[in-house]
Amino acid sequence: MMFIPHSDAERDEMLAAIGIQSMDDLFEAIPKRYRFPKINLHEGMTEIEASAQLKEIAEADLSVEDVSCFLGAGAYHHYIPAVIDNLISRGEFYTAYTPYQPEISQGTLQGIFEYQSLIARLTGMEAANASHYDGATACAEAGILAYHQFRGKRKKILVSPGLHPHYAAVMQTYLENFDGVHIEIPEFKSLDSVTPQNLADLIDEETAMVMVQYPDFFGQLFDYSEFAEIVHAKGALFCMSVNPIALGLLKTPGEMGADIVVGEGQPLGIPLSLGGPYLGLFAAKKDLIRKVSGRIVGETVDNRGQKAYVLTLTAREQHIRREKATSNICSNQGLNALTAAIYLSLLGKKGLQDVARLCYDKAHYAAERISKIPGFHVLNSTPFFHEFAVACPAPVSEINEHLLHHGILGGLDLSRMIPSLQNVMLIAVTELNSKEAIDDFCRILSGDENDDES
Amino acid sequence: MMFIPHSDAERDEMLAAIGIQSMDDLFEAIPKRYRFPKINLHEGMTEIEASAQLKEIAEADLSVEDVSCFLGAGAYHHYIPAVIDNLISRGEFYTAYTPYQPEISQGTLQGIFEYQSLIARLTGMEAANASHYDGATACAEAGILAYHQFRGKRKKILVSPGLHPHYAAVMQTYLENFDGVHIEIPEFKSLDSVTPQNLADLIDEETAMVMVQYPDFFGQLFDYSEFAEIVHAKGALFCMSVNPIALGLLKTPGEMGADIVVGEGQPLGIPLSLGGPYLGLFAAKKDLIRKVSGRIVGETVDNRGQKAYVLTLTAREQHIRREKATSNICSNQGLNALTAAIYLSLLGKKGLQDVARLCYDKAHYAAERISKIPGFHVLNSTPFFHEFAVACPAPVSEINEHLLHHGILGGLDLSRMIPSLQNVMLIAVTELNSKEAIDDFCRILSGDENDDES
Amino acid sequence: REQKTIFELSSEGRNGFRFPKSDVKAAELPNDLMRETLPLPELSEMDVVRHYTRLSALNYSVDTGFYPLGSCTMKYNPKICEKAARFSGFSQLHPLQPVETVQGALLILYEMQEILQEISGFHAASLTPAAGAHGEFSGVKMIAAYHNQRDNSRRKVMLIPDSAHGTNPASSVMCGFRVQPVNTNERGNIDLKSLAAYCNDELAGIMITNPNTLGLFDENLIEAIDMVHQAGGLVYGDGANMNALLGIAKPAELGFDVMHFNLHKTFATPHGGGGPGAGAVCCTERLRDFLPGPIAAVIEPATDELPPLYGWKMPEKSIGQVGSFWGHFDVIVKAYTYCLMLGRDGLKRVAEFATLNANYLMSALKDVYPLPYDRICMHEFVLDVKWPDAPDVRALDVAKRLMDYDFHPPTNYFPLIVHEALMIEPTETESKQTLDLFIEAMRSIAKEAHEQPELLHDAPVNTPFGRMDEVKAAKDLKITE
Amino acid sequence: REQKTIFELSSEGRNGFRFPKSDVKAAELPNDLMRETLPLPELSEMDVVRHYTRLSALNYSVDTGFYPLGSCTMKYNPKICEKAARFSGFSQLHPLQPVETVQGALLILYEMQEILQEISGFHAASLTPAAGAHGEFSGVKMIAAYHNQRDNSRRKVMLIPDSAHGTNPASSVMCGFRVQPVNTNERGNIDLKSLAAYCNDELAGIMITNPNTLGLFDENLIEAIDMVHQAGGLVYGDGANMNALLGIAKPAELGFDVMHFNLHKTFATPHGGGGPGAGAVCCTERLRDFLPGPIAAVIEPATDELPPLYGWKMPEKSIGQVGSFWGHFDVIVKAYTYCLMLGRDGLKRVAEFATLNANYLMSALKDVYPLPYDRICMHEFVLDVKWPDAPDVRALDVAKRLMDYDFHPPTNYFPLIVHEALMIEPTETESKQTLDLFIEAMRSIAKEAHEQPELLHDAPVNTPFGRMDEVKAAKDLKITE
Repeated sequence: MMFIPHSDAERDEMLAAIGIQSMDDLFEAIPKRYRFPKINLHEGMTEIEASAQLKEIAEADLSVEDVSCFLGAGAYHHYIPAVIDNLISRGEFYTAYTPYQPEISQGTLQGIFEYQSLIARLTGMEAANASHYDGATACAEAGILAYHQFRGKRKKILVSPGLHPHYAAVMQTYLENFDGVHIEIPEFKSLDSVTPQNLADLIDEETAMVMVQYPDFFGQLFDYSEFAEIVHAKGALFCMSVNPIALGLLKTPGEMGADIVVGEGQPLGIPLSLGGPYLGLFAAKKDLIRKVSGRIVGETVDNRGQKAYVLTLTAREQHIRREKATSNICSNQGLNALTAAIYLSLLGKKGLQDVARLCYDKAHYAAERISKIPGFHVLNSTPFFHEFAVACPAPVSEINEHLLHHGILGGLDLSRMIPSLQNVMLIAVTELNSKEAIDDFCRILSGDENDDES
Repeated sequence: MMFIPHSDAERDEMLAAIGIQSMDDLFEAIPKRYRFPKINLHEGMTEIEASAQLKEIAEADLSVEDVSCFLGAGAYHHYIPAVIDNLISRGEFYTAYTPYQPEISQGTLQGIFEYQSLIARLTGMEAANASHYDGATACAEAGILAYHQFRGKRKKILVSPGLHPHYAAVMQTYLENFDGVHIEIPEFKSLDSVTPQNLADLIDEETAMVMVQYPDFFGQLFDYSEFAEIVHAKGALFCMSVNPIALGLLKTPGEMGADIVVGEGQPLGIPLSLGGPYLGLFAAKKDLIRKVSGRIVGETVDNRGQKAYVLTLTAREQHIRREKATSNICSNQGLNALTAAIYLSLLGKKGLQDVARLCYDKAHYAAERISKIPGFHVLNSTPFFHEFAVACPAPVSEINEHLLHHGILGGLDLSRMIPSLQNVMLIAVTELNSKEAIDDFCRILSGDENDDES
Repeated sequence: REQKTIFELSSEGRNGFRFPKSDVKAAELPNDLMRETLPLPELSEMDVVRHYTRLSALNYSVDTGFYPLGSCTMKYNPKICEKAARFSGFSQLHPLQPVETVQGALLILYEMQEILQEISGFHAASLTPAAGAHGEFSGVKMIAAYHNQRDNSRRKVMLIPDSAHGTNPASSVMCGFRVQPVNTNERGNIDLKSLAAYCNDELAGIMITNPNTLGLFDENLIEAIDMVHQAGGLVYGDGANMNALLGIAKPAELGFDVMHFNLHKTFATPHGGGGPGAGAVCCTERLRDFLPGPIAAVIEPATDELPPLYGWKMPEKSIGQVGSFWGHFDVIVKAYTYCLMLGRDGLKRVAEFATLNANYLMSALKDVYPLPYDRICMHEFVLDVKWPDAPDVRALDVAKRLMDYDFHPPTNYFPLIVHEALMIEPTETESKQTLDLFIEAMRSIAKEAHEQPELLHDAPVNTPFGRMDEVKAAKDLKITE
Repeated sequence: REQKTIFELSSEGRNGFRFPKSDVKAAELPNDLMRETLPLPELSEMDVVRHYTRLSALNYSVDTGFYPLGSCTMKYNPKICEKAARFSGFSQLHPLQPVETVQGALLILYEMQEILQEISGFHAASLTPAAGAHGEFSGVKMIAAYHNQRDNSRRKVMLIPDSAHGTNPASSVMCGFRVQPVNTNERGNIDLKSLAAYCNDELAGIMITNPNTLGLFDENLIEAIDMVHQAGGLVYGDGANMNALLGIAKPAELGFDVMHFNLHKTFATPHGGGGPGAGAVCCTERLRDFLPGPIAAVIEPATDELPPLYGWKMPEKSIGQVGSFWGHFDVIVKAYTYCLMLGRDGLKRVAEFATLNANYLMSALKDVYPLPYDRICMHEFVLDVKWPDAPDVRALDVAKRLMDYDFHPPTNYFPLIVHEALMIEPTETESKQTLDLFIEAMRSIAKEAHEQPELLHDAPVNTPFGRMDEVKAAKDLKITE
């Protein structure tokens, strides 16, 4: 039997030891009319058959490895060093349980402790947790923290229209209508209007938290230092959602005065996988740490005097606090946090700077090239990272269809998320977009396909 | 620097500790005119660049995973369970050295001990070594053993024309002209003439060893029990080269009276890899074991009373015996032996029986189908395993070219190895050839390509 | 066994991964936006490989031993599932690719929804929740949305048996409910009298884990569900224990309205040292429009020539999106592969043998360990480590001592209604041989508890690390370096 | 730490891997040819995974620690090389496919031949040998073939310095030569007087390891080679120590006629717990026709439109085929990847830093350990563990004690001319930090040797297993279960 080791003889021996006659006797507690329903599924198959079938299914998909990819918008195509899969494929890591038994879980625990340290250093914050599900839920958890910080007395969460629309949507799923909480997102008017200045006016004494994205959904970069002061002057918490690769180069949220930093950790060595599982980054100022949901690993010593690590501050968690817990989070993204830690350790200081710089330079090269194509117009007017918005002379879906014929996965059709942005493409560029591929992309965009053979 | 961890500062510190000025000073012993020659190679590249380049090179090859494969002749396309790569990718196995330090090498040592046990059981022999390079060199090592067994007094090694021609060639490279040793291989006349009966007449008092293959190069199966008696009656050693998958079903060489069993272990979970590295199986009767070259692991105890394993009988080996050693073997195929052990453990009794039976049935189904195609004629008249020879109405190279257009890798053109066998194809069938693929193959062979779309 | 941290291993100027030189010109940087220092460690590739390889050796894992962890279903994670999920056509898909370019992936999502529906009897499913608790939050939120749209905003009370997982109350509160515990009776069932008291027009619903966390199929289940339905409430099913029910009973037929699955428990995807898991949510017809989304759907039906075109669909009154994208696709591929291989009969055998294993352990231990609820259990059972003649030995001691026998401890101190609980779930993938070794260890520990209790108090000693100073960890809080 | 064997874990009727049902009819079996029993173990997939995962934890490896193994070049094995070799277009190629379908693979073989030639200065290369010793056998056989075809069959003496690897004499004997040792002088060089005595018309050649196994570049090398050539002999180069010469000197320019490479030493492919390695053989013009084959060749030159067509070519007077097919392609892909990444300058740095590391260790240890040849070494050096004031401490004791400090012992008792030899080769991939820890351990052991020698005699104690009863293993010979 597949993945069940018992022989018939062993089964019978065990039934006898229990003192029952048959397997069916195990289920007497279940009312008869519900017992053993018909399950209308296919029969099982062997590994040989399943892997052939899955290979065929996978081949129906277009892998970004086989095209030139300009899609970003919250998920980025970066190179994943070979080291990573070699390490996270180790059974001791990926088949382990949550490290509730620290004596035999130091691998996971130290790995997560180091992850927390890396995220804190990267974001310039004092503390970080062991992860949330993804960028969006990390934003929502920040909102919940803010709610509790003010004991429910401040009901407004102000969200920049530069926050990924999905993240804003998830914050709404989590928080809207909960004890009167209200999420305010100024309507998107134009890219130029998505600025900290325009957000500042909306902060009031009701505001529990202000949430911005850095770089924002359109790739825009702003120095939020002054803005943070304004937020704090109103007594609210300031939360920034970040792209961790950008922080290889950019001023940290910590330096700018953020109270909470969240973000999507996928770019740190985690495969695109159609959108998940990813990695919710969560860092905060030290004085907020006891209000942060999710697991936290702390350093301690064992009874043999060895430095060691344990899950700590567990009194916050649902299995202790039950209805008084601030979150129901149980599993997190342990293995992906480990992945990010390996990625950051491997790249280190220089590697992360290098990849950030490559993304920056290549995105600017692409924008400059595109801005010269008649009919296309780069909308970003401030510095940007990874991506930028381009007004196109035709619906983006049509352009993308055309690009796909040439083996290019075009940028995001922004109208899918922001209906007012018709004919605007959000183009992402990483270290994996070669100059040649960018040039090809521009050539197809410009309608000059003479040399193309595809 | 790639894979060199030193910073400039560390380098300088180390030079100072040594008491020299520069890196060049390390090489003063080398005569100046030979020192630091110009090396005309490209510059290095990063992992990103190298992996892109290698991916492109690999895509220029036609993987057997993407075609229907009927090639065998010493290398077989079997399914490799996912478990295997997961385990042999563990750094503790594949980055370990030869287990000369048993205190910290029990993983490899027990793995090899179990491998030896599995091979002994599979072949029906009492003993097995830790592997040779491949099937061919294992044959040659058997010849060397036979030479030493008779202290060089018997000079003839009689080899069946049913032995893989490459194996015979390697035996010649190793042994021919060495102290007057002579390898006798009766000329190939027809498939029907490749029988133990026809070989028996050539055994004489000069014969040190008789070597047959089971199943033979053409897939033929014979019971060598009586033949073994004839060999022994002449005082010679009897060696059989086997396909380990076939032994899932077939009477063992041990039962038939073989003194030595060699063979190619590749079918036991080792990838085709254009022909290597493979795995030379080597088993023998117990009284020959001290003459067997290569490593051998034996059971013992450590000084804490634990059962443990060590390399044993090392006094035979070249690092001790130097010019008195019977072999220069140093590295062997440790990781591939481990692979074979994992494969055999995983499949176990039932799995190996099943795969052998599938290969047997499918090969016979294919032969039966092909025998009905006008112009094609199956030459095998005795039971066969894995493969069989088919007389074709045209040169095999032409037929294969045609098959390739339809995504089929045809069988071996036997004229490549046995010039007298013009227009004869050696066709191999494994568990991975589905009935549908066999039917397609026959359809193309028969020239009926109407439904084909390729 | 202490290992240096990556920061201690760091050496200035070292670089484990090099990027190619840029092939475009350098762009002007926004000077006032540049960070000054980047305090990341500097290691070689080998440093990194050694560090994590050595760290991994300090972990217990399914691949190295037996986890009798109640409520966690730590079964074997087949390697082919890992391999399949790494196919480039699965792992290298951008979430925002045009649906035409991800038809294989959408097929898997669609079929996985169908499989879960068929197993559970529900009519619809969403695969977007990232974890069990996330699915639970989604399901409870659906109940809230259901009552809200019916303008039943008075229904603010969520009933939760006192044996329930801690996530149940936490999820309820996150969705704006007031939590009302319901008692468990002496046979381990929901106390119907306790329940009856709350069956009024404030009742939003009840969250039931079945089999419950005592490992028992609730003998009052049908009646309890009926009472809640009668009172206008909905019934949430906590799917954590679904491993016991595969092919044995369909939750929807038992009366549940909405339930989550833990793919990383029931469908053998690995736990990853604490995630990522995946937590699908399934429901009946009346709740389907509230599912979180988007879900995979056929957007153009199959024709004679063409297969169906799959796409995304947002349920009409959806509670919304619950994550950045569409759920844990990589995990779902593994679960799908597992379901493909087991098929109809294989899935039923999972529940049968999980239950057989649990009852075998229970019957072999109940003469030496107090068993608070002595009847045939499902896939797990709970012992209560209270020996009158060894009063200073606690569940924790037995748990820690098991490590010295090379076993992972069972879940302990849960459920809360059994004070010295050891909650044991062997799963179907463990062999009789392993169970026998575990029984031997447990019986030997029971003997030690009476004869040499200090062995238990000092345990573990054969592990790389000993008991931890948890107080220091919380007091001297050091969570980063 | 003892682990049960797979036979002890076996349980009747268990099956770890299922095959699909046959889709063809059963063929008639040859009844008299069927085996009666198949005594293989019966395990589940999980049994197998756990068994081998647990076994692996008992191994030392490059991925877990430092191997200062003289003559073995245990450097780091980059992970990308493993990944590349697993590309389906490399790992899934049948050796007998038409050359048109394996042009990528042939390109790699062809370029690898060129790379080895460029590094070594030789004119031709064959990649067919399976291992270092196999390449050595091939090369010596080529010398035999060369003399034979010149009808110089009297040339039957192969000179081998007394410091040489044991494979050298063994290979020579396999090729029909008589072995004549040549002495090493007090500076660690070939004794030219000893050599001169054998430079006559029976001389077939000499096998030289350079740098030699003392880690020294032979100061008499050029003269020695010249003497052998003058006498009509050929010079074989043992490439085991090539890691010290990459970009530093080309063996062909130094006068060698034929040499093997160990790809698993010099080019970072893993040792696999004892193989598979790969042992290319390179030679000058006059020996090229004798190379084992086939070798990769351009069979149709490139045109303006088309790249070259690669194919196989058997050298004209080849010693023949040395293995079943064409060598260890999978290993060659890894070595090729490594060369691609290092390139010209990177390869030279390998030798530089390997040499730097060795001299750094030597200079830090020579005040506490006797150093028989005190001059700048190449990539390795040899200590002689003979302390007059600790006469009962042997090299073996120091070696075993190192394990307690979590280091793999150096090669010991080799070369034979240093009686209590510890042969230390750090390789370029180890950091100064690791070397410093090793120095600390070695110095601390030297102290223990004088003050508490029993610590050394009893060592190792911190390892999963202690010293073995090797006599019992050989006497009660049990090599299968």
